[in-house]
Amino acid sequence: MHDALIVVVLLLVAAAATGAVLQRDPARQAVVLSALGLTLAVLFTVLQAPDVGLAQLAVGSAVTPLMILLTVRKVRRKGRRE
Amino acid sequence: MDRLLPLIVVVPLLGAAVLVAAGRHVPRPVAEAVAGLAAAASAALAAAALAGPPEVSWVGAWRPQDGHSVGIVLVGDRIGLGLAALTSLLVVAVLAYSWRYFDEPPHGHGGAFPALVLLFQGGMCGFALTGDLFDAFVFFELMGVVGYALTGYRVEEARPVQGALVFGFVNSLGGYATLLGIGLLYARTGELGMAQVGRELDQAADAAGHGADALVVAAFVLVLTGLLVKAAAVPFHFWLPDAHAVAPTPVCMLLSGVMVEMGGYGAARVWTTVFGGPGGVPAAGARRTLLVLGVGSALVGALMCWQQRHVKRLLAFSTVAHTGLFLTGIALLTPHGVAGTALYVLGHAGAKAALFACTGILLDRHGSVDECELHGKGRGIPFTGLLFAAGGLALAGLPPFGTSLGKALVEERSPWLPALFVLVSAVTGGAVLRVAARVFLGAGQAGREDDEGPETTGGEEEPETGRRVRRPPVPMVTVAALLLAGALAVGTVPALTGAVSAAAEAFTDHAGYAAAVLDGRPAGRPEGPYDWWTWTGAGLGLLSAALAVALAARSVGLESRAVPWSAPLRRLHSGHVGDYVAWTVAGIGLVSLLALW
Amino acid sequence: MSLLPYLIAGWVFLVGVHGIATSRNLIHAVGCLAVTQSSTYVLLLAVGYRKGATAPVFSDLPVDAPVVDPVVQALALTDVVVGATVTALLLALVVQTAKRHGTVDPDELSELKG
Amino acid sequence: MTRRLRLWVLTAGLLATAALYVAACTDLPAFGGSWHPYGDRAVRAALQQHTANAVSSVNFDQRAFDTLGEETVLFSSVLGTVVLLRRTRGEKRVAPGPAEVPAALRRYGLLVLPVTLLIGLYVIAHGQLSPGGGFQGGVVVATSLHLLYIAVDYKALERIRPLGLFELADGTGEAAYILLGAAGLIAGSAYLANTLPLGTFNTLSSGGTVPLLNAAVGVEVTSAVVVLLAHFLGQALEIESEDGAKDGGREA
Repeated sequence: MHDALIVVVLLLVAAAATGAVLQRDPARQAVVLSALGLTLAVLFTVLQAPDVGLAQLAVGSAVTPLMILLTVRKVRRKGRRE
Repeated sequence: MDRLLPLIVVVPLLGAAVLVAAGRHVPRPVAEAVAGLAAAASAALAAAALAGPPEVSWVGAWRPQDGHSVGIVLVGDRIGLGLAALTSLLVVAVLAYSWRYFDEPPHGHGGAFPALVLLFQGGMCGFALTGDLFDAFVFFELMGVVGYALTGYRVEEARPVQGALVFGFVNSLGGYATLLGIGLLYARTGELGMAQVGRELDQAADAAGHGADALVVAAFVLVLTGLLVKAAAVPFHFWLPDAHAVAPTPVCMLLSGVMVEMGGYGAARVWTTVFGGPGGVPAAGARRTLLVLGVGSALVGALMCWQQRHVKRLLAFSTVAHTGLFLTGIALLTPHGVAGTALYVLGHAGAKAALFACTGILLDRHGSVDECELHGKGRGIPFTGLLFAAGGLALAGLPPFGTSLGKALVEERSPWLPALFVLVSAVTGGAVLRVAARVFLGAGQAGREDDEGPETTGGEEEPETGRRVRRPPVPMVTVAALLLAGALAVGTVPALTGAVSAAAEAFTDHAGYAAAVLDGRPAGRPEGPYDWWTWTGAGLGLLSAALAVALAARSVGLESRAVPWSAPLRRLHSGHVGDYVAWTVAGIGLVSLLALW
Repeated sequence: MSLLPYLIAGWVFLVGVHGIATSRNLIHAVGCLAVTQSSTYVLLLAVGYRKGATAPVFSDLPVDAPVVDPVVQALALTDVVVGATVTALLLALVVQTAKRHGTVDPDELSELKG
Repeated sequence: MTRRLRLWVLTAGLLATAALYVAACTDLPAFGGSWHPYGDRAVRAALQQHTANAVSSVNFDQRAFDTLGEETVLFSSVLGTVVLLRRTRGEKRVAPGPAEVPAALRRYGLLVLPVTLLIGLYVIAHGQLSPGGGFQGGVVVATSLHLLYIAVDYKALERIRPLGLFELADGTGEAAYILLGAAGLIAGSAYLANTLPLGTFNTLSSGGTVPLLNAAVGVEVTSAVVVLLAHFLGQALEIESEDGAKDGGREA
């Protein structure tokens, strides 16, 4: 049962990673990255690594996408005003 | 003394923390004095440790029991410690050079530049001293992160941000490959210390009755990838000229003088301690890998160096060429090869840093680092010109510079090596001498725009001193002169060669390293007889220097520096992140082929 | 099953590298670098996993309970921090690139070549 | 290099790397095996040091030097970001106006903020006992403060975020970690040695220097993330070029 769960979450991670690469629009990519962070956090929890899962949840699905979105906003704002 | 080894790493870090915490309230001269003190204290600690017997320091007092520990070890072997000392001394020189540098430090962060330099120092010293693979990765990343920030420091200009970005992508990617390799090694051996992993690999091979399997080879290739990116070996080298051409001059002195060499050191260290035993990769495969990449870098670097007009970029390509020679020396895998390379690195650090220092003076005086634009403009500063030419001769291998002695010790090991070493030294030294003749003597023609291929010009650069200087500032010239004097001392003090030769014996001893780290049997060796100058070595040095002068003299009169058949090679240096990343993975493939064959 | 986690780590690494090399937008490329790095967490934790064991936290466990390897978890934690910091610095450089070059398309950056 | 050539080089490299890696995987020990020599030693050492969370014991005691490096990487990248995202010549700060926030969102945000903050502080404080610690808690605390930006507006966030203070705390956290390490030297043992009394297993004060180093990391991470996000927010919301048309650059 546990093994099957691990397999499912692993496949989700691979899918999210592939999706994050294929999504070429950076703002949408940030959302997919956030989802990748979430699936990784679940994977780590399933692999009995709650410490890492917690860190991944805070960084991978919150701080990193937030920084990407702020960068997108800055770059777009500049582009609009030109 | 062994307990104090970690202080070499943490004293600069503490200095940086203090500078940031007090940043808003400390006047600039105080901040710069604090930075200088921290850097000098670390240099003094490294020198004191070098004076004592070789020791190891288990951080947190987690000493090994039955050859196993849960802690991290710092290893005070002569080569690593010597590299830490070189780094610290160079940082002191750089801080002196950049005294009152940059008129506009970031608002409210007057100490930001010296703080970053101290963090860079801490990262490099940590990398040189650690005996743990994962700890080495952490310090690798520290060097990287600080390196990107320092490279992009002049954000007002277009090029620095592009160069720093390329540097960041390629180096980070290399670092992650290294980490994957470390993960594979951990899965196989259940250890992270270099000595422990090496021992476990040997025991596993003993038990299985055969040598390296695919896992060990893959780990070797992946771990080496990050280190070769740092060492800028072809085809991992593309980031280096882009980063070095745009970084502030004092940062270039550190990047070219020691950081790139750290990559070569790391490769040699990992090879001898982890993969050098019966359980590691076959010596033939490893040797072939470093030799092919080393020779390739030397030739590509020299060819590209010759064709540059952007002086910093020219010096950057000469670093690629010389690092290629270092890798070739390491590939010999003998104490002689390592000793020669170590001396070569010492001499090169002094000469290359001095050359960048002189280029910085030109930049601050004329707002340009372009060979054609600067034609004849250096006539008023003959002493700087003299130093620049001396640096060129040192690169060309003129005895008795340390570069020449190191080159001589390596090339005597094989019949075909002298040809490569003489050629590369003559071309890179000749390119520098050509610039010296044109800029400081006004010789020949100014040269012209190049129609043969893409190129980077060096005009319209912002002086780093805020406004242009008329006379070269005394600290800058003094630092350049002292650095060259250091390069000269490396080749003329016999005691140094003796110490380096003994250190190289210990460095290449796979089992001896593990015994020193894990069983507490320091590999202190009496200094035996060692090689020094020979007539052949000095003669080959004179030959390459004479060839360099001849090349320079012949080319000052020519209009174009371009070598037409190399245009496709020049186009490959495109400044494109995607291209460089593609070459990096292709490099992983190439290294695996070479290691397996 | 016994190899799947390792292979997934490899897939994530390669797909991330492919993304960086073919990216037309530097912000997207930084995101792909973050993907590449997540492969290292997956590999490390997969290497340290032990079937039927629990997390290495002994607050409410008997001290002889089987637990998974805590060392790789410490390494992965360090790795997470390193990844976030590299992302931050590269994004800062992308912001400045957009200002100085007026574009974030790597194909249009042409200041350094030859 | 043309896109076509790049794709060829890339594909060749990826295929070779994949082949190498897959071959290595077949030699790896099977997933979930029970052979973890370093892990087993680390668990024994953690229990011997009265640290219930073995991961914290590895992070702040056995391999505390790694964590020093990691904190320094974070510290450096914050300093680097401050330098890279500084306001340059030809740029000015424009205060963004107050934002209209739906009342429901405001109530929700203001309710969640203190809860998240408390969770973060709890996670920091219990680092040696339960999953989490200075790093995870620090990120949560720093992120929770930014809920104020979502719930109210940027001005409100700026009021509770005196940057100078957070920069001071950033440097202080880093310095505290380094000096706590030196305490081991002064006590006559090695750098970063755990020389304090180990306390009673499974209590807040157990683990010797572990809770102290954990707290130093908590302070550093909280302030580092706050400063980091502040500079990205500043670029995205406040900093504009002075001529209003272009941001400095080559033309300026």
